[in-house]
Amino acid sequence: MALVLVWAAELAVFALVVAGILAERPLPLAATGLAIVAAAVGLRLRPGLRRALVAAFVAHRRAALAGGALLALALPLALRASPYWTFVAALALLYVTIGQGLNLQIGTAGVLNLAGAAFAGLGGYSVGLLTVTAGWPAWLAVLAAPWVAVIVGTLLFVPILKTRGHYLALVTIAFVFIFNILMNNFEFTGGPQGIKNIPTLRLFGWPFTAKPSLLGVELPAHANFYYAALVMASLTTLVLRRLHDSWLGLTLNTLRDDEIAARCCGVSITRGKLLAFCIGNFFIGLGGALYAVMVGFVSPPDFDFGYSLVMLSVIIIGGVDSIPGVVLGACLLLPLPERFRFLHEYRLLLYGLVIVVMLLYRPQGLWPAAIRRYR
Amino acid sequence: MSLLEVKGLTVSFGGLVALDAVDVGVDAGETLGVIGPNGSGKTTLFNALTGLYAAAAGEIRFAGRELAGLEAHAIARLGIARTFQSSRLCLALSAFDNILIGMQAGRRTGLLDSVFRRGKLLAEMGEALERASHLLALFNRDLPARGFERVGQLPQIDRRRVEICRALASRPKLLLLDEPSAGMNPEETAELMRDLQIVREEMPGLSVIVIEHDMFVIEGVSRRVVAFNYGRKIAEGPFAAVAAHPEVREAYLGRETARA
Amino acid sequence: MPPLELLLQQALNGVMLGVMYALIAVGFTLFFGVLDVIHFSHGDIFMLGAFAGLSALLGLKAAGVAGAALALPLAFAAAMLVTGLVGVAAERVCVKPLARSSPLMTLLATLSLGLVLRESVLIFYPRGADPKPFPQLLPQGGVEVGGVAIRYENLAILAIGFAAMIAVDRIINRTRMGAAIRAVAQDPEAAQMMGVNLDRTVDATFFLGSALAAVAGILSGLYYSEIHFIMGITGGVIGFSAAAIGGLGNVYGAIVGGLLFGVLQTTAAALIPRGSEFRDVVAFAVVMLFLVFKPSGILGEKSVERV
Amino acid sequence: MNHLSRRELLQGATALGVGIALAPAAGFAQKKTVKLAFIGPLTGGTASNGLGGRNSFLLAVQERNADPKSKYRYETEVLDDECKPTVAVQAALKATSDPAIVAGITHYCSVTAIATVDTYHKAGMPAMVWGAVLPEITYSHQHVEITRVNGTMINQNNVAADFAVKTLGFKTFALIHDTTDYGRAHAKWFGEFLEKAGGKILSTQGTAKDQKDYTAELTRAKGDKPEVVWYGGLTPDGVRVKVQMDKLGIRAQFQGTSGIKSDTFNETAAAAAEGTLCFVEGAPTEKLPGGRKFLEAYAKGGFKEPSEAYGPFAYVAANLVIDAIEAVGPDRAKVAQRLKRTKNAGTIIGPVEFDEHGQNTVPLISKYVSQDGKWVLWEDSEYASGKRTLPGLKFKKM
Repeated sequence: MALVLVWAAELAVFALVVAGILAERPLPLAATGLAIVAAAVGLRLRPGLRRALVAAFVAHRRAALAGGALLALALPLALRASPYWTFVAALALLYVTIGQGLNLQIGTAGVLNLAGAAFAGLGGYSVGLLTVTAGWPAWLAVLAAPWVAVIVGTLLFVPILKTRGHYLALVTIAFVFIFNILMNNFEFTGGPQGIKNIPTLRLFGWPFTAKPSLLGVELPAHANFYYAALVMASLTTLVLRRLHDSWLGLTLNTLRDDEIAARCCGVSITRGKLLAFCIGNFFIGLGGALYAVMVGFVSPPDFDFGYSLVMLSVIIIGGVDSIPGVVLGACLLLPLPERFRFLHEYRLLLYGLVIVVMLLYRPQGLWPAAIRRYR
Repeated sequence: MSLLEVKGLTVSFGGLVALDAVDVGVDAGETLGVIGPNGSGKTTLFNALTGLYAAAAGEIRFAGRELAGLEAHAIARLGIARTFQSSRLCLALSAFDNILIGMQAGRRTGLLDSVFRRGKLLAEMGEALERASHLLALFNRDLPARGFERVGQLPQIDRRRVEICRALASRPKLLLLDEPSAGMNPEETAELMRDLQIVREEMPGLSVIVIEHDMFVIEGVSRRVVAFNYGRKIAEGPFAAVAAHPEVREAYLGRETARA
Repeated sequence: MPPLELLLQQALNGVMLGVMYALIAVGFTLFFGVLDVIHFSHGDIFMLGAFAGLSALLGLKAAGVAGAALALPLAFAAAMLVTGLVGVAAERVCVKPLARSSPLMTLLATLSLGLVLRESVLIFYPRGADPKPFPQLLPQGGVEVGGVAIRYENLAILAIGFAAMIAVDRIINRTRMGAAIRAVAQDPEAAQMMGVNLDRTVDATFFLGSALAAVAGILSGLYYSEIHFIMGITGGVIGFSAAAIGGLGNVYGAIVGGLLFGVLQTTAAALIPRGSEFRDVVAFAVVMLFLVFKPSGILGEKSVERV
Repeated sequence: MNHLSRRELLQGATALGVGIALAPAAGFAQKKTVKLAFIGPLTGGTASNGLGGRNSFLLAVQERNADPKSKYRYETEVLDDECKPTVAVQAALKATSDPAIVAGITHYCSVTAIATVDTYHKAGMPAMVWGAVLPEITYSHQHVEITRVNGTMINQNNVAADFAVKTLGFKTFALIHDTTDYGRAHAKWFGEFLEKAGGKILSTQGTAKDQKDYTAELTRAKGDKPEVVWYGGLTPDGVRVKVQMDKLGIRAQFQGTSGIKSDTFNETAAAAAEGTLCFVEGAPTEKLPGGRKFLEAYAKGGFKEPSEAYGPFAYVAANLVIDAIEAVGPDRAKVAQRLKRTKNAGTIIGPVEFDEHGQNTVPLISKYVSQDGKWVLWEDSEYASGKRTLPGLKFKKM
């Protein structure tokens, strides 16, 4: 019974998401919107149902995960008519990877890194330079690029360690600006035009620009990247969840909340922050690297300070230090502004308002961090 | 044999001398009480011992090792654990997490184990959780059941217990308690003294230095007492003798009159 | 090496920039003092001040008040009132409710608020996307002293800017409200016990800091004869940098930091090959180095963490 | 509200809903609907140009829908590219993945136009660039889908350099440009043609886009005593350069690129704008047979924002695309083929003809001078007739 409830709930969410994405005419769009509001209100008014749902999900965690995985795999089928939405879905998954990396730094370790865009840019630009300039195959470049983010990040680590709080925020903001200006003004990075014609990924000879077919249905070419990003996001989330529910997560949380207490418990602040910073930058750089092969080109405005803010809002809206929160945050914050593209110039205004309202009324995020239980 | 030997320890901030050539020693298994008015350098002594402040002069030998130049976390790993005057727990984390952090220095699994050999990690964490439960149960039988609650939701006295458990979790040789009774009412203070008694019985080899304002507590837990004023040690010896020392009386009476 | 008069000219250019940065930075530092937060929409409040000033001037012109001697003070007053109130509103809505939670929250909330302010001007101000001409009300013309062009306008802007700084100094050091601000900055709880009304003091601080941003906004309009809705982005980042170089919480530090940043930018553009392209790289790199070697700023107190 | 029964409310809402759903369908049931996309910057620093282009595009569509002879009813999809490549790629994907959209009138910023070339090519959707001037947008490939109505910066700078050196007799130049690809490429081409024409470049300085303060760069340039300060960039920055030049007492001639040819430049720079030179591809809107009509129609359209320099190009692009659809039907591949073969098409910007790269080859470049707060064609200006003297020439004589 509970199992049916779990899968029914997942299916309902999936149906609402797909309908919300694909509804173009006003009437279906309004109907979907109403259904989403009705579902939210229903859950709010019926705490019994809410509790039953939560209990069912807790009891059938594996089944719920399997169902979710299946639906995630099926999403491109539902979106097959729209390469655009397949692209947006892939982008949201990239932000899951990036968000998990950044969350380890900001959420878990309290290292306020506002240079997320720059580290993603280091990954992306490295792929561009390694493939276009040095002639490496794309997959090798994607694997190597995150290490560039890690190495450059380590160089930046001295100021990171020496400053904290608001000063740290400033150091990282300054770094994004510096990165952007340098990329824009150097010759070898292609200047403002960036690096074009980055070769696409190939898997066993299968080019990611070819249209794949699933169950006999032809999908848009971006479905390749959707699946690649899905694999990457799942692996990243798994790794980060395991790290979070281990000595590392505990140590980082402690040094985030009270450095002095942590030091007196034998925690090396330098080591902890360095680990968080490097692991985080690895995944941020990885996200940037896949972005480069997905879009086929990188340029300075792709990695400006505004994107650092998008990454930050993914974490905070999802729930600081919350692994599932990052997934939820990325899957909401990336597609939503796209959905509201018809608002034209009012879009950014609304985006800002939504974030402010969210922070005031749900500062703990949509899916707050849970207590570590080491299970 | 003495576990800790401090000789001529001097700590200064800018021109201000907070500790002036202080000598202190503690034997294995001994409890030493530290008294003195506010600002007399008691907490500074703890901060210097734990490596939070650097000494301007003097030496600190602990278990035969010189501590000068070591970082706080390295000193902690040698076996000095402490509590703080105003609680320094991570209120957003669970009580268990707050205790487990005391054990992380002795962990046997690494980063790769956390990701790839999950079974090994979880087994170790299970043991650690059990030990944390055991420590909590020493003080309050009902506490282990609340171990997965955020520590901020526990009452004041239980928080202090969690903090002591955190210090004990690292299996230290020397425990530094900084005013454990601060902010407590007489009943809680009595409970606390019972708690300290339990610690003594549970770990007979452990050396303890306790800073206290409450003379009743000091008299109850420590046989030997040192008194500080203006960064200098002004008296040392059994509680009664120190309490009767004229300089100590002046320091405290002066304070009492000022308060009244 | 360029000739001396060009260097002097660059220094003057830098000081002009620096005065405006300093006025913004003082706001950052005041807010940090009382609430320990960085109010990131402050840059956009600076922009709002410029637009409020422009609207006031246009309104006065339409009402027949054309003389600079009357119109300018009125415009300053109006713009300071507007930004002061918006600043207080921002504090009440976005800053204080979140001040107790992690700095992340205020960071994102105020950055988003800045976005809202910016986009609102873009959309709701008539033809907000365009740069707007700002009336030239200060005496034009000038003199050349040894090859350095000094305009009367520059002198007037410097005078107004420094007058505003001196006024802030007076308010903080000589008035009851200033005493309350200082008390809250040092220890909010102790200040409250001594009878300081915390909420009112915080409001007053935000009013004061935001009003200063309006002064900077109008001065920027007068100096460049033009304002644009995106001017708050760089204004904010540089203002914050200046406050941080000077030491957050220290008003004089913010002023020194602002002037330093301005001079740094112009001299970098003047002395380094391809300097104009990399001048912000140089400026920000210096900020980073500063924070590494002097983590609490030039005039910031070295904070010993209490254990 | 109390006296309204719940039933009445419900009825009202239903009627409203049905009305909204049916209204478009009922009125135009007889014509097939074809969708066109417009993509440009609607937010951010270059929004004024994007909004002007959008309005001109909408004007073209409105006119065609009002024309009883047209075979189709045209719907529009307006997308914002924020002048950012990522956003542009997303917008392009959104347009190309909607099968109802047959063609696009795309991009004002060069960085977004170059980023999306492959997207349109892969999707096989014809995209006509209406404002971006980077040569590579058309010259880096031979895709049938990509065409451009506006000229590239190559022709513009050739004319600009020759005019400044050979006609006006200026010899020494200080170059300032923004570090976007627009400014950088302009500086590169202008510099090349300048040296060919015999001019001398004293210094070249790159500045950040949206930079506020140019006193440092201008002071540096002043030290070299140039006869001309040339700026490659867009209006907001161009205004600042010119105004600050005056304030620093630099009396050299100010010359800009097509990026400053906007009404906003004259309005914002006010008196400082007088005597500024700039160069634009195509003929002046007012001067062409259709130009006056366009401006009149635009004024009647009741748009909030002015059409700006590139509005006519967006208008022409929309018309060319619609003409092609009328001729071959709403099929992307056929429309693309047809568009690329466009020859000698009469438009309000003059005859349009695409080369094998899809580039409009009619290299008509107009020279403008700012006179009494308006951009006046050089040939019609009092500066050409000798009534007034360019500020730079006055300065040169001193």
